[in-house]
Amino acid sequence: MKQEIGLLVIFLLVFLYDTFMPKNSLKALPVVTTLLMVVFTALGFGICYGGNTSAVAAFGGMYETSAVVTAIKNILNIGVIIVLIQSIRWANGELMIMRRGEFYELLLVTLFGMYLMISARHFLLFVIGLECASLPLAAMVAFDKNRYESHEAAVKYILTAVFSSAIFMMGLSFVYACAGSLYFDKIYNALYGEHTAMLVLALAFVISGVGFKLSLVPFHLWTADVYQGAPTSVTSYLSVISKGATAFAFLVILAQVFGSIYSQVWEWMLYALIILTITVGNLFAIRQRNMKRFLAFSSISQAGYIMLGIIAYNTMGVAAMMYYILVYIFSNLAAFGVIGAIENATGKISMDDYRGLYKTNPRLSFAMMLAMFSLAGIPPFAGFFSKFFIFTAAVGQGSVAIYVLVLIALINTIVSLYYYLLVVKAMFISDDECTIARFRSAFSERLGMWIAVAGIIFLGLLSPVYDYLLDLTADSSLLAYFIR
Amino acid sequence: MFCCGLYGFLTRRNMIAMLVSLELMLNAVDMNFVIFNRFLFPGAMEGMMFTLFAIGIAAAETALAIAIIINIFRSVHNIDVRELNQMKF
Amino acid sequence: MSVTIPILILAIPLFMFIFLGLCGKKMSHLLAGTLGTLGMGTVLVLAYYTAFNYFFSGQACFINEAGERLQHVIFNTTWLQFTDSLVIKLGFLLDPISAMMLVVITTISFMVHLYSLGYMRDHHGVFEKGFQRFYAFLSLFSFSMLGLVVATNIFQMYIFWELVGASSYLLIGFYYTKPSAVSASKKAFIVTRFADLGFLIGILTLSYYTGTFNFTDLTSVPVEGLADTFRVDLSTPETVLAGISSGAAPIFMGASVLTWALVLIFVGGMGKSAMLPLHIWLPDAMEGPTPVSALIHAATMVVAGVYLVARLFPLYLMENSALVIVTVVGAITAFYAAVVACTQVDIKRVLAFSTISQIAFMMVSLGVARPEYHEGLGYMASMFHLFTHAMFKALLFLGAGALIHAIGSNDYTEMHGLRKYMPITHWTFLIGCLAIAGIIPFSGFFSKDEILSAAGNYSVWVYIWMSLVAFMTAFYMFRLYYLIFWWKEHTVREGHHAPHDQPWTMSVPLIILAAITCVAGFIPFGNLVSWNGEPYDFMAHFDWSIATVSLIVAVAAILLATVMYRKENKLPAKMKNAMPALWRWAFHRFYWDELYMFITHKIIFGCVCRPLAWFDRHIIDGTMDSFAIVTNKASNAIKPLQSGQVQMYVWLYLIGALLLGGITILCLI
Amino acid sequence: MFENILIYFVVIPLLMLAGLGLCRNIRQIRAVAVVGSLALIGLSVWLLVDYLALRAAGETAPMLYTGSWMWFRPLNIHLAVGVDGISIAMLLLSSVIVFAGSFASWKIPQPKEFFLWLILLSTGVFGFFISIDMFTMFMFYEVALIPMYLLIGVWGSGNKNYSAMKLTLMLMGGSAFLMLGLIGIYYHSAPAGEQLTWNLLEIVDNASIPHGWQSFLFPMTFVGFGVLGAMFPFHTWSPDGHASAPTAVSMLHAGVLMKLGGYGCFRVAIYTMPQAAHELAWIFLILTGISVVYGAFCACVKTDLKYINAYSSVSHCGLVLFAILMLNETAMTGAIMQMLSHGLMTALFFALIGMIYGRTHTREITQMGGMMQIMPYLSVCYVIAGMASLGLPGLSGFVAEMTIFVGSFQAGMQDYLAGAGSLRLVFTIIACCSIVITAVYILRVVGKLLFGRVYDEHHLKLTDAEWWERLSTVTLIVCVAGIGCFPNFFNNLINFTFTPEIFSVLGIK
Repeated sequence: MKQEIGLLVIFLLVFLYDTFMPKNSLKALPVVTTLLMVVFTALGFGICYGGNTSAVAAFGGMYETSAVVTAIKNILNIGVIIVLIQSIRWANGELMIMRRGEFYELLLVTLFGMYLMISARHFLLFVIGLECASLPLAAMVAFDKNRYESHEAAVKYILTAVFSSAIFMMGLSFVYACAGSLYFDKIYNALYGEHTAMLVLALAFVISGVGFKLSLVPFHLWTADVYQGAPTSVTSYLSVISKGATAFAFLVILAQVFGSIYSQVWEWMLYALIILTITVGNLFAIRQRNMKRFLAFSSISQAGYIMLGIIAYNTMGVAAMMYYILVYIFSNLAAFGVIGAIENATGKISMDDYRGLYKTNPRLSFAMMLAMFSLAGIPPFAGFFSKFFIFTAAVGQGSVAIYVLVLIALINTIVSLYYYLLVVKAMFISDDECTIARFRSAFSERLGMWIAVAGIIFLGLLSPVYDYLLDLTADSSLLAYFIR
Repeated sequence: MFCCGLYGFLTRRNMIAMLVSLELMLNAVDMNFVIFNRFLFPGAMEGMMFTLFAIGIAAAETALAIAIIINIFRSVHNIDVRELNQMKF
Repeated sequence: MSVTIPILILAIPLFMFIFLGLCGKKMSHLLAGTLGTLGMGTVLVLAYYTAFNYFFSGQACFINEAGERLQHVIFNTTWLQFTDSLVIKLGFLLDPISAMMLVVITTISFMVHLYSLGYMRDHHGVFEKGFQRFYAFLSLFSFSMLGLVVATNIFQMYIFWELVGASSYLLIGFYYTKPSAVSASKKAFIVTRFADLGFLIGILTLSYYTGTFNFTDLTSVPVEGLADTFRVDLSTPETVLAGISSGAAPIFMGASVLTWALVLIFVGGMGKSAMLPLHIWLPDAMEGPTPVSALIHAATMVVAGVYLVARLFPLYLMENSALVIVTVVGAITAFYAAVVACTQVDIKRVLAFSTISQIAFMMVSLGVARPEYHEGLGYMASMFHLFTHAMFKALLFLGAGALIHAIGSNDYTEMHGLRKYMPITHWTFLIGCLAIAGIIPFSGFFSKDEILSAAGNYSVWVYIWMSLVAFMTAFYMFRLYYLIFWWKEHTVREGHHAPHDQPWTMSVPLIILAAITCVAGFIPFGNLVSWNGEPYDFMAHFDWSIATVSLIVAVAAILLATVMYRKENKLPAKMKNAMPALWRWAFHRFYWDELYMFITHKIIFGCVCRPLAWFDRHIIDGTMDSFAIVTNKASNAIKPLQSGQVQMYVWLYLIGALLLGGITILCLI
Repeated sequence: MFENILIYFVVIPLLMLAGLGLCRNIRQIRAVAVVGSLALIGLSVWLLVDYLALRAAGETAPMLYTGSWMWFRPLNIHLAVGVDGISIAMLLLSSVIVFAGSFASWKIPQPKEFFLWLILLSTGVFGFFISIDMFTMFMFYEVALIPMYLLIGVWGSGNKNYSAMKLTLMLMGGSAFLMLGLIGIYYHSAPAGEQLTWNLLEIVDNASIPHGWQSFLFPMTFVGFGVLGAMFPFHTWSPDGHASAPTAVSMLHAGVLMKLGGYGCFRVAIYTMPQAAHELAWIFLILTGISVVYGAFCACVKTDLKYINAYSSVSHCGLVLFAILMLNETAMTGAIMQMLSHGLMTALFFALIGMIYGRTHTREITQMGGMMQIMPYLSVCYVIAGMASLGLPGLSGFVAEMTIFVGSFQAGMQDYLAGAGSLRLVFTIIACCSIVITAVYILRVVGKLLFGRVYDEHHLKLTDAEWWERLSTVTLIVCVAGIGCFPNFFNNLINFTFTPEIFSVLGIK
């Protein structure tokens, strides 16, 4: 509960600051928020290492937190910090003067929603969290008032979001009909071993509802447009934080609610979804020229890889998934950092503009290349390790079908490598003159990039991170659900 | 009722109309909960509780959607959903 | 016997090669040449000493009480160890034939070194470009050849076999700016390489069964034919040997494995010794400088095949069919080469073909050698002929070199009637011709006569056939002789342009070799060399009837040649028109080269390589590329899904969800 | 950790990278490259000497200098190192070629980035050869692959984008199979209930991979490495890649990287899954046997020097895999020797081709001729390389090929006599035929390129090799001749008496 409260406190502080501080000091708002988040995250780590890792429940069992949950929340916090740092310059742009405060408040609200999603143990709380996490995002997507794409993206987002939440709640109602309760553990016990058509349909709806936020194929179609239309900072936030949070929440639901019908029912649903997601995401990513759209599709296929950690359905899988999320946050944010920096400086976001970038802006292109390699899973960068671990975890599930699945995923990594290399090629190899002049990006942007790049380089080589995550999952309450 | 909403949502070109049919769908969900609660599990009030919150959420969603639609109307003077296809492929 | 001398015999030429090869450019031509010659001279002395020591010192390690000459391994160091039993060693084996070959090689090589000092420069005494390189290569060749003959095991022989091939490649292609020379060297190398493939597989088979490479182990097998076939006990070399000697080896495609091994090894020999059908490289090899032809392509390297068969003779004795093949191949080649030699105009080619046919003589005599006939006279005869032939053929080649050097052309039509201008060359050349024609008392007479008598013992048909070849030999040699030195006078032969005899460096070798040719016949060769080391007096087997017959044959041939070619006349033209087809075929060497050209270029290159390359580029590579293409196509195909229409999205969303549920339901129910 | 000498094979390149970062001008960069590669050579030679001393002192462990440091505890991933004669041979090879390569790229544009990638690549190579933990092995393997893309893409020539992309993707495709194979091995690396491991030696000792799994995992692993070993039909990256790559990269790639494939096949696939190797060998024997003659035949008709050499590499590396699959001690020794020999001589080839190309600006043998008169030094080197490649005694090619042929012929005959089919015998003989075809294409090139008349008058103005080029070629030639003249030294270095017990399954040992 500590973290939620802390987050609310920050939210209030930001709100008050934004409301009552004189106009001239508002420029400091982004920095202030960032600092607050940093302090808060530090405290969060304090909780993690504070020894108090036992599960804590509240709201009569509707809410539960544990060491793992705290850890994932901290991971999200780190991501948020980087996003905030990167967005400082954008937030201080003249367009944003009026709405700067709202941006941060909405952002914090969504984060709060994600917290709830993650640690909800009752569907009511879960739904509230879900909506908290998705509705404000619609507003954030629409933030660029004078960009048409922004509006279009917002409309597409809000309509699909509401639709999916409707489907989701429909599924919930079926679940309710089958199980007679909305408490996770009660449902778990109620569903033990039964699979009626209604339940399966309910499950399909639920999965689709969450899959929408995770942008699993075929629930992904909003992703590309929204990512492209939204302001870059929002896009990066959308692509890493909400994805990460939802992935974990997804795991929690599947394990703690439907865990009892893993092998009969949802293993195969997930199997199909993973193959679809990875493949389709890659196939679309090949043909993108707009960098944000490109990353949208790459993030879709990444989501597919993340799902491997869930289908593995063992502690190693959870750890690998969390690790993957962490690494993915860093890699993707590095990429978005570069894109944002270039966009802020020149307003160019097409891959064709990146040709020969190395000649004009070697550092940026270097950071970009590291990000691409990390996303593609090239050693010695973190992405390699996360991919390797998640594959290992998946294979650990043992069935031959999983071997096939992993092989398909591996073959897809070749495709993904291809389009990541296309970016590298554009920046390093193509000889024609670069349209982007040499420029010096703002300190905040550089700071964000440095952090991200450092993460890319060191996360993999430093084993303790992964060890720690695996220890957490090993003694977490999730363990109970994995014994089949 | 849910299907009516579904149908409306998928066929109407006017966004407001789409919103209305979304409302239909959400309300169908609420009805579901209430009914299941009343007839299948009369003991507890969980379904009812859920419905209350769901109504609230639905309201919030509608408000937000309306706001955005107004925004887009401002910029393009048109709320035909089929026109919104600048970004594709 | 001490180890130092044998090591020096091998080391000096090798050192010369490296030394001249690396710093030849730095030093003057003459110095390099002299150094090379001196080095070879030293080797010559050492080799003579060794051979003398072996034959006449009578040490226990060389000859036992019974007077049998023994094989003595002077040193033998491991070079490469495959398995416990299969080890390549580099060593120095001394036995009658290797000692004899040492003498031959060093003699000829020294002569050639000396001769080249004069030959490799023009009339104004300016040395040819790459003179040092030439001597370096000569040293390399001498080294490899010596290593070959003293090989203690068959793999060492193979190693040096390859090395002589390479050095011959380098020497044939010495004038590397001349396309013909380049292609000739390429041809020589590839043809012999092809033969070596057979040799290699033969070695592999043989060594697999016998479990050893060593000649001493291989040839100390009791001599029985391979009767029946059963599995060999592969546990130890001894059992394997026992198995083989008792006729154990599975039949493979109708012939026993031993036969296969021996025939394959013989194929290697055919390649080097230019037996039909692998002879085509030798005539072209004449593109090299003439001393090289004398050394490599007349005296030493080309007889390596004969040497190889002689080396493994006891094994061949175990397998009659292999020997028969040797005989047949030899006989055919001898006849073929003799026929062709009658028609060539290029004097070096005539000599080349005569070399082929003479080597074929040696092969035949090996093939017909059996212990039961005159205690294996044929073996001794072929070694003897090898010796004498080396001498007089080197003599002929060096003489031809002198002529070419004087005239500047290989074509006898340029020469005619040179006897007055170049007396030394004339006389030495005549001696050579008499020797090869087999006129008593020149060395050729004795050796050839023994070959014929051995053949006669074996089968009368072989005897007749070979006598016919002998007849033609005498004929074409004297045809050549007359066409060069008599026939008609050339008009423009005055002043300092007139061809004249060569400097002493060239004359001396001619004279020495001529002297050897005159006396070599009287060496009691049988006492020195025999197939099983037991000395015997071959005069005991000397068959005067055969001798007289062959003598008559030779004289008849010479007379015929005299009639036809001594003075300019119409007879040759008449002969030519009498049988035009035969003449044309013979002149074009029965179109072997064209056949090979067809096989290599049309079939191998045209029908194998190009299609394969195409297949690789288009099929294999195409498949790999097609993966990428398919991926791109797929990405285009699913493009419409992302239509930008919200309602479309929602449709797909709904369908997806329903399908997900529906399919699962179907699967479960 | 740093008390283990092997670590320095990775540390030195990393230091070189750091030093490179500080470099200001090309002179310093060259200094870093030369000093570093010299240090590597010194290190490997020292290792060689020390290793032989230890063996002489009676060390019989399969691997020496073993060290193992926990990296990822949950997965029991270690940074485990250790070498035997084979890896030492490979380390020697790599260091020599890195040395020669850095001289061959003396005047490269953008030297800083170039050497950055080159050294990163060599880091991967060295790391691969010293590590005995499958995970680290695989990691270094991929580290070695990726720089290739940029090296070819940026400094390459011709159709470089295509080639670079193709090369990278195909090799990555191989490593995709490989990764699955390795993970599969990991999950069967220990008997049920015991701690799973990535450490090759432990896996070999446990020998617990079920038979069924072996026959699934062996092809995965073998193909995975085989792609890098240019095994037919996965070899097509090699001609294009080599043709487009800059000189030093071709040298390193053909000289060292392709050896990673053979080494991996041997060390991982055969070591851990001998039974499957024994049963499935025939499939890959056919493939590799094909690639031996196939590559040679293709090389006969190509006119681009680099293509010719690339195809000859296909043929020679095919011979390596072929010999490994013979599962016969002699043949395997030959395979390792062939790796050394091919590595050196093909590096020499590519160096020379690069130097000639740098002068004539064409690689078409139809547009060159009489180089012997123009640049005698390079031409002589080329002849030597050619002779080594067609297996002239006294140069490295001969000993390697002969060892392979003797070994595989033994294996084949044993099969044949035991009535176990004559496949191995037949393919041995087919492979033997390659020596003739090799002679054909080598002499064809030598004849067309070096001998004969000068094709183009402008070529007459060209100069012979500079000192750094001479240095780089001489180094390689000396090594080639060294192996060729004293093969037994290497034969003793690579001996299988110390291989793990599991090899008794194959009748080896």
